[in-house]
Amino acid sequence: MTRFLAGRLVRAVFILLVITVSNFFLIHAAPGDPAAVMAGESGDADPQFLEQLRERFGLDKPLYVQLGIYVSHVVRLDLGYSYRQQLPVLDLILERLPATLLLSLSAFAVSLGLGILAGAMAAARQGRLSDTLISLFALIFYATPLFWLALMAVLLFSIELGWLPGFGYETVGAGYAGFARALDIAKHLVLPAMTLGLFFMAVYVRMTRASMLEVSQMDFVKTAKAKGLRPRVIQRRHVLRNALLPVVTLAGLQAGQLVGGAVLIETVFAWPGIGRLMFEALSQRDYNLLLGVFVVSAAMVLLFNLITDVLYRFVDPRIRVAS
Amino acid sequence: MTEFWKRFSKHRGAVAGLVILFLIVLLAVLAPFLFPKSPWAMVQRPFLPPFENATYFLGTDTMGRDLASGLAHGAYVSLLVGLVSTVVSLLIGIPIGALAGYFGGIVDDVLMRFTELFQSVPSFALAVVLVAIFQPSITSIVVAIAIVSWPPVARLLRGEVMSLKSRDFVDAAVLSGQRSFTIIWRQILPNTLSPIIVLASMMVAAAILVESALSFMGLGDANVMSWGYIIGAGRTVIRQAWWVSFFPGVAILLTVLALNLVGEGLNDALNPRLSRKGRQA
Amino acid sequence: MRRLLTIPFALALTVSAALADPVSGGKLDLIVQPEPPSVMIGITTNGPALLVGGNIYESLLRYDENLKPMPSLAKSWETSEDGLTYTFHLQEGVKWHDGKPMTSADVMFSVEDFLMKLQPRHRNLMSHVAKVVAPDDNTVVFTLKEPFEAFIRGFAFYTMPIVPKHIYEGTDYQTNPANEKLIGTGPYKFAEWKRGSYIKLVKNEDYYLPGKPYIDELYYHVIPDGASRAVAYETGQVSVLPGGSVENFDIPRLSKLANTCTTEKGWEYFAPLSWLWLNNRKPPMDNVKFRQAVMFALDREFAKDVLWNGYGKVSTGPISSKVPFYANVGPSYPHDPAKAKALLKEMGYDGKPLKLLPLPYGETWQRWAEAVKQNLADVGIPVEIESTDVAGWNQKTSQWDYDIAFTYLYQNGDPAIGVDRNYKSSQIAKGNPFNNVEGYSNPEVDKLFTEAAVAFPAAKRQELYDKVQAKLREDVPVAWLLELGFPTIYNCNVENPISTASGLPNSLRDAWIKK
Amino acid sequence: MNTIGTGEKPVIHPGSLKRPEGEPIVRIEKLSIALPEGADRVFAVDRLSIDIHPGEIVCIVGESGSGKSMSANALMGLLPDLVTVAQGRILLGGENLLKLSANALYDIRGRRVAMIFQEPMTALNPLMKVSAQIEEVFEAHGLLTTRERRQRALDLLEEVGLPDPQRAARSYPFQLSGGQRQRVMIAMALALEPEVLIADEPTTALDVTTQAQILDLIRRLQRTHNMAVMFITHDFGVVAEIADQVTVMQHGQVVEQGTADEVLLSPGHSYTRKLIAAIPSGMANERPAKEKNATGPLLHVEKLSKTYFMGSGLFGKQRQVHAVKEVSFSLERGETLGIVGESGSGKSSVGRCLVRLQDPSGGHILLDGEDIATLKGEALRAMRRRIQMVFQDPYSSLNPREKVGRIIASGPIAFGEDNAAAYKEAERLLELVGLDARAAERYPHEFSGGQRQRIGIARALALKPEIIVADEAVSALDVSIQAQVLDLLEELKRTFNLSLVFITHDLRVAAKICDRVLVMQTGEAVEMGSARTIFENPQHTYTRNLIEAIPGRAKEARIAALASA
Repeated sequence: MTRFLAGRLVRAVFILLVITVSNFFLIHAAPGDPAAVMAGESGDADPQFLEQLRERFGLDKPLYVQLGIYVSHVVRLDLGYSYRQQLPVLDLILERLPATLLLSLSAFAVSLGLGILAGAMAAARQGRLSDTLISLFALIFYATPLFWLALMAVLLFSIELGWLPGFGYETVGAGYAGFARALDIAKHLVLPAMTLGLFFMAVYVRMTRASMLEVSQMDFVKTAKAKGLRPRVIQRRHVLRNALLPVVTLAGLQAGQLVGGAVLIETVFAWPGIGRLMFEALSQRDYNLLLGVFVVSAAMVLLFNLITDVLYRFVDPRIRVAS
Repeated sequence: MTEFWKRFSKHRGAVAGLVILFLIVLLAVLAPFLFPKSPWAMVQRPFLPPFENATYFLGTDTMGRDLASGLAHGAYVSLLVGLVSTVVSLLIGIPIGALAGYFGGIVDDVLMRFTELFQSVPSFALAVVLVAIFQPSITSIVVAIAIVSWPPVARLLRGEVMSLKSRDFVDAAVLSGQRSFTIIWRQILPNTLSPIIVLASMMVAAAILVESALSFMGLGDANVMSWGYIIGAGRTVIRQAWWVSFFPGVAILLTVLALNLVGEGLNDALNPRLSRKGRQA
Repeated sequence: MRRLLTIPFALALTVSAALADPVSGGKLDLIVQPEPPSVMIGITTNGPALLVGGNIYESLLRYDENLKPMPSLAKSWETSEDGLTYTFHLQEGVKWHDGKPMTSADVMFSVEDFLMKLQPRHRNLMSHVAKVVAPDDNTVVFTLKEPFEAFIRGFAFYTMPIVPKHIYEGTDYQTNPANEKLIGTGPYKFAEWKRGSYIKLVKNEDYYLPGKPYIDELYYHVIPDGASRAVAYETGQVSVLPGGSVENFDIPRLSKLANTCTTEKGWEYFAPLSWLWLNNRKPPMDNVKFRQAVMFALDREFAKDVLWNGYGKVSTGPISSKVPFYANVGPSYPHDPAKAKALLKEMGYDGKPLKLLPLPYGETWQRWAEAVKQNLADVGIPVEIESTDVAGWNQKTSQWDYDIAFTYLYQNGDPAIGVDRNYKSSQIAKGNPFNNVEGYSNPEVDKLFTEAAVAFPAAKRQELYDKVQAKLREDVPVAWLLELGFPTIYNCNVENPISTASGLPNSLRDAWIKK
Repeated sequence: MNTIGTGEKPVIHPGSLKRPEGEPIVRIEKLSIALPEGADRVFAVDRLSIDIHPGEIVCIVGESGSGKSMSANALMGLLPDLVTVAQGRILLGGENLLKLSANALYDIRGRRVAMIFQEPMTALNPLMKVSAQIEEVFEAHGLLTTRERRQRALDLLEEVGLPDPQRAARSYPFQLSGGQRQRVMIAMALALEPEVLIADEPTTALDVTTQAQILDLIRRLQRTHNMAVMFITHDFGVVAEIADQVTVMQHGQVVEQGTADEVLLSPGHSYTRKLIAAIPSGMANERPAKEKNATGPLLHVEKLSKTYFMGSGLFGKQRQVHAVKEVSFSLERGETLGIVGESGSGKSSVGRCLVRLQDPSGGHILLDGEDIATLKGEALRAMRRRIQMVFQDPYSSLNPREKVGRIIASGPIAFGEDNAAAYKEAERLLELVGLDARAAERYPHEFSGGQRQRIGIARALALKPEIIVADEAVSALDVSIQAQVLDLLEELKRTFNLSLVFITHDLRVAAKICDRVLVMQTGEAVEMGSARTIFENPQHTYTRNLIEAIPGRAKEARIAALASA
């Protein structure tokens, strides 16, 4: 296990480094620079002002020097300063990271949990009405644009019914603490996590269902039947556990999409996470911040991959014992 | 082929999907004849609700543009974006996956690390950045979608090729003196066709969704009328004029649904044994 | 005529404020959009920064809706007969938020050192100043090189915010930690900034005006999505929507909600004016007939009514009607496609497609670009919209890489401060999207603007500005669109939210919440 | 397809009617099982009647598609979806199983009727420990406490002869060998001492020596527990080894029923006779030794080694597996050399090294004196046409997307032959291997397994090779087809003066067609000699074990004697 984790770590570091360098060039290929954006926003600028800004940001140096400086900082875990906000990038990201982690982890948990549950239910009732309904809803959620669903959810649950807050991370200025605050955040979390989760849930429902139907054709299921086990036990103990393996693999592969989807959801629900930070940094050409967000979100994807890998090893003894 | 149709038509959803898809394609193709005026033309008062005016039966948008016309012309663009970006990502993903799967070893290692790189960056975020950097246009959108969606193709291909490579008929081809390129091209790729077709149909659907999401973020091409654009433009007035984003939303939903249903049908018809692989893996 | 009309409004404002007795207490939730990089308005002067920072920092003067100066940190002031000497007497007992007293030394430091280093606009203003002295702790005297009538309108909270000398002197202003823990003299103190969520200000208990401010806490919420901002107001989570914080299409609906007040006031000092940059360097935009044809082709009434919901006003020329020295002289350009076509035919326009760069500031601007595209297409000018983001827009306009581009700029209280920069040939310089970006060059206009700026007294200036306005309207260097209206939408329980020509940003000093 | 070609009546021997006293524990009466619409016939099983008495092993024999497994599944109540019982009764101790409720069936399964399957690799849940899977049987029927269940599982594992029951109990299935897994399956089946055990081809997937052990075990347990056993198999050797009663099935119908001796020694139905005749006798015929070529042997293999490196990658620990260890042999022109061994003996690795689908790790392969072990690139490609291969699996060895003509012609085309000529040659070859020339225009899936194997042979011949390596070329075929394909190979070999390397696990097959035999065990050549010497006078213990393990040898000898008489 240690060897496995160490291997993963080295690989992750390598991937992160390559991402850093390639994105560095990508971002610098964009038209406009942070100085121009800041000058533009000030509503007034002269060449002296722009020069001051560029010099301060180190943008007057040749690109390869900038890259060298950046990479040498990154390997020391220093993501640099945000040009615009004049704060260390790491601080800015860490301030936003819990929100994003909370959102994407709960969406991940919701989608995986409910997806597997509904998928298993559908598979167990194959061909019956409940199966058809579950499959149909899964297909519809799968085909619905995320942001559209988000808008509709706000319209319905927040505006029409007033059940849940439609935006934000917590009630500002309410002065909640401890459990009350947790409850408040949880309420705010419901809509974004559900909307983000529904799409992926649809994916997992379909996957679980298909996988379970496939597994139930396998020999060992017949063995279980021959033992005289009841269908419920067979489904749970033999079919489901084996059917989960491909679902977990898929979940790992979709981590990238999940974190990406968070950008969209964060925008609609005003969720103060790194997805929004990225979008803002992008439009402000805040190179350091944008790169930082990229590195951190890539790290998050790798983290999700790792979680699913560990999960996989936990479920599948063939891999666990063999190493 | 008849066998194929028999199996395909057993999947009732797939047949329904095919019909819907056919109608949408028809709409896209006939758009210039059904709605000869530019979809951008301001033809009526803004916010004309649907079903009030026979000519503009779906109503008008914020600026009095005919929604039905926009929908028809948008069908063409949305389908085109979906199709072209899928083709492009197949063109990237297939060679990479095939080479990695066939040659294995260091080639596989290098290509798969490369693929992993793209999968480690949140895909939608990467698409947003790419479009923003190369400035929003149909081309940049298509390229961005292709760039973020080829890794699953490569992974699928690699897996398929790896399993096909261990099949005896590939060994037989080696023994009969065929060269690697011929073997990949003649023996292996034709056998990966079914899963590729299935994946492609779902990728077109996914691409349409990504395009609409990009438009939602304000990163659409401002010169073409696509469904994503109409929703993006209509979302600010969703409270006053629900229909502006409702109809294109339904159009996307139906198209994506249809494509997925067709994909499932194809899956059942083309590879009854291989079926039930990950959809987007 | 204009002045006569506006006086009763000013009276009404004061009267309504006086009618009910202000009460203290309560919390006010507003929107700030987009989230500013910083609210230290001595360094960052974009709109959102001002909205928040204007409550923390003050300048010497405030301006009423006719841009008449009112006391702020200066309780009184005198101007010499020759228009060369301005003497300001500071309020007494003003304390910085850290408890240190505010004196003329702070004003001197801000004017001569801090702002000179950081603010191009301030550098421009100070180019008219020969010297500044502080004879005592409570007096500051500016001496000008030559008369500059606009000078008295250059003391707004954001053009000349007074910053604490004891904190900034001898440090790197840009990286001073106080930029995060702001110390001003304003009615509200900085309390907390949760990035991505909100900025919180609290009442300055030691404010030099007894009893003021009235409200205990201000929350400026960051909500990136326009629709969500509208929802926030509807659900009562915020009670003030500053101008521009919701999409225009939402305004009619929101303003009809119960207990909702709407006002267009508070933008008189900024006087935002929108126009299309027409790149005068390139054909066919180098042809005055083409530019006139564009003016005739544009349906600006439609834009005002449909895209801006009737708010704002169709612009007649280079100077906004809210700004002093405005005059409606010279040719006017109603929507007349036939005339536009005729002009195009006359000049022999070849139908070459042009690129249109929209302003990447949200849906309204995008829609407007589409409408303009349609307007131009109707008279036979094919246009392709070039999408871009803020950085790309800045890059393209400031590098003159465009055919037609949208913009809007503040006029900052005086043509000599916020108008002539866009037309004088001396202002043609790459790298700045706010100067003479269109590349218009006319010695006659140059001369008129230069003279008008330093002419004395005001009547003399008016004469010169009349001439230059007529000339520009004939030449159409840019295609003026609308004087933009950014209505503020607020819960009617909030009393007196707007008390100056700069509205909410300057400041919520006099606002209070009805119990 | 639904009728038996001959229209011959089934043969019911008296032994099947005259049975031990007492009621049968299982009585199947006129059972018909209907296939879903669109299948190749209406009934999978057509009016099957069988009695099984306690303490009796009843074998149901048949080739693939005979309906034998379906009968077993029906008894267990585990018919696949869409397959239904059309008529008949299945009585267990007098109670009709087909009329029972689902709940009653759960009670019966595992407790009164237990089952073991063909594929021990897939019949156990890969994610559960062995012990838990056995304990589950008790749990399913609500018996014993958790502790007792664990103890019983251990006892059972010991009873079925697992060497280290403690360890086996803690293991996951993938940690056990095939034979061990089948023992676990048997332990599981025996857990509740059922009255009836259904064994569905339980030894087919096992090596011959393991098979002998498992057959022994089943027999022993059956006796000690006095169980009734329904044993499904395709292998008459196994039948001879284990059966008391035999039922032969073809296309869902019973063609012959009787005691083992009756059916084996005096088969009455032509189909049975054909099946028995098709079994390779296991007696090697004396063949004249091939004359040595003056220029030396055609192929000379010297100290051939193959080592695999497992678990590579950047961080994994590398593990070496020596699949082939310094094996040497030679092959004369026109000779057939058998390489015989169980799974893991390295026989297939030798074959793949010979045709250079794998690179040998050491040693030399001299083809007409030229070392082809290290050839690369174009030289290797040029050599390929001299050694061709026939593969085991007729389903995976033909590209499903290519027409048969193209499959055969693509070799010559790759070597530069003109397309038209290559296709023409392909048609000729198809006729040569006993297919219609028009087969060239069809796709592989339109052919049966035996026909596909013929296509594979035609493909190998297309390049006019000197040597053909046949890797388990008949193992996947039914026994009657097997014989035909072996005959074809023999004939072609003579026609083209080919040399054949025949790799097989089946000693009887080797005996039938090989001149000389090389016996391999765990990568090493343990014995080599003429086929006859090896069979009649094996020197190495392992060879002896192999030969002794051949099921039904004793009886076969008698059958063979009777057949030749």
